[in-house]
Amino acid sequence: MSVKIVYFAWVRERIGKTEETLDPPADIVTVADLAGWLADRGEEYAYAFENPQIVRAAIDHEHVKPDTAIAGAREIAFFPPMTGG
Amino acid sequence: MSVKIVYFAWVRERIGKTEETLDPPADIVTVADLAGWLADRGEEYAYAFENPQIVRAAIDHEHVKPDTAIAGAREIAFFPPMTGG
Amino acid sequence: MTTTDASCATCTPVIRIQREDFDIAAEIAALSEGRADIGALASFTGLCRDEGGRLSALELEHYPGMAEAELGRVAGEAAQRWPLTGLVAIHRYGLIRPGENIVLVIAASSHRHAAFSGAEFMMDFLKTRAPFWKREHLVTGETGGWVEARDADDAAMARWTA
Amino acid sequence: MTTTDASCATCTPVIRIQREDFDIAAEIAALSEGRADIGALASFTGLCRDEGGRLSALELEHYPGMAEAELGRVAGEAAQRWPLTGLVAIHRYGLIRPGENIVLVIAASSHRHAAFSGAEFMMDFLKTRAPFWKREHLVTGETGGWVEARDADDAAMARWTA
Repeated sequence: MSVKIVYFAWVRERIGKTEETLDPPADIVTVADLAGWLADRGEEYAYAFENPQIVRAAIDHEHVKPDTAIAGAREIAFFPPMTGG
Repeated sequence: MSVKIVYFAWVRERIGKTEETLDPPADIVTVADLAGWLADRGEEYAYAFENPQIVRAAIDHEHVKPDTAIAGAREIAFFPPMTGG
Repeated sequence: MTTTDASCATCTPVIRIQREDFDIAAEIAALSEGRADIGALASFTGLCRDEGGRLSALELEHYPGMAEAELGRVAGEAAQRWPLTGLVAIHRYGLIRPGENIVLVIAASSHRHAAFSGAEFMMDFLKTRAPFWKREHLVTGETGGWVEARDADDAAMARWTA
Repeated sequence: MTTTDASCATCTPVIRIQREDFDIAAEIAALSEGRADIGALASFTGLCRDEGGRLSALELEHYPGMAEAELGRVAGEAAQRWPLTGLVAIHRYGLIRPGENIVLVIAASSHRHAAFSGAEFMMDFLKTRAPFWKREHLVTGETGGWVEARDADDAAMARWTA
């Protein structure tokens, strides 16, 4: 399954990309699985996900929890806790 | 003791005056005494003070309670509960 | 007319009682001009409603002198409760048509909770303590009755002292 | 960009994410133009502080698309909780200097408590849910760190569900 992944703020800076399209293996079922799989892709990813519980995720513009299934997602986002307002 | 008395809203309308200067007798000590003394001055005053507990008072631009002494007051006001804002 | 209150260390409350309309943008600009310490501005505007088409206007009577003094005291209390860096209270009097402004309160602070609380406190106290009275003018051309004080307003004020 | 929400029976929330500044008076005018059913308008403006002279600017990054969607959802929740007759949320992005506006929320209702609560609820939820991130630019010319999320903001949001 090919999916667009987007990064924001220091997650984006650490990974060094704003977005990429990846094809995670079939055993990557949840958002947490995906974060773990990404963390293994290299130093920059490991740095971005060094505290995986602090990184937030959204699927198709909606906040999701780590145990949410990624099946059917068009766009998955990873970002730090929000500091707008 | 001569004192200026001012009226607002329906208290003013019922009495038919915006202000007057009166000289209440020495046994009129509190705001409540003054309201009672005014109520005896005629029909229009009796009407204004028919529910004395609903009429509010101020001395020299500060809210006061019925048992407040009027000695030394320059201006005493009577008015209905406020409805601004 | 401007009243200052010594208890407000970092702000000078602006208190005005006026017949003319006010301009919220101008008041905010005056409050924040050249300052970089205000992170939060909460404002409240009270407007005249037509009450389902029944009213042609509200007539606002006030007690000159006491109205300014009372708003100044309420502003002083707000400034003692929260770390406000600016406070504005403007109340109109005279004939006010549906859709027109009646009252404006602005509270500034470095953080939003203080700004919101300061503005809401000002409104709750102003409603029950500031010497203003509303009379209804009806679309039929008659002058209606004086608006009665609402128990809900006393309750709103009481919660600040609970 | 304007998002409408079906749950808001009497108002169409105005949601905008923009680089340009906003004009609070114009937004209030657009909301209340030709209407006589709005008795209360509460607004909140969040501004950039210089943090005691340390900051030259805040840089606001956002997630295009999701920012609008999330603000629309928060507005829909506010409109379900209180009888709001108008709701505006505008959030800027890009480089914002001390003293400049960052965010504007306006909530209208026939009564003041709903207006205040609607505006404060919007701000509390927006702070913790809208996908915006602030980075500090220092007066020394350096780019400082990303602003960390405050526990106080989570607590502010949590009280609405307590």
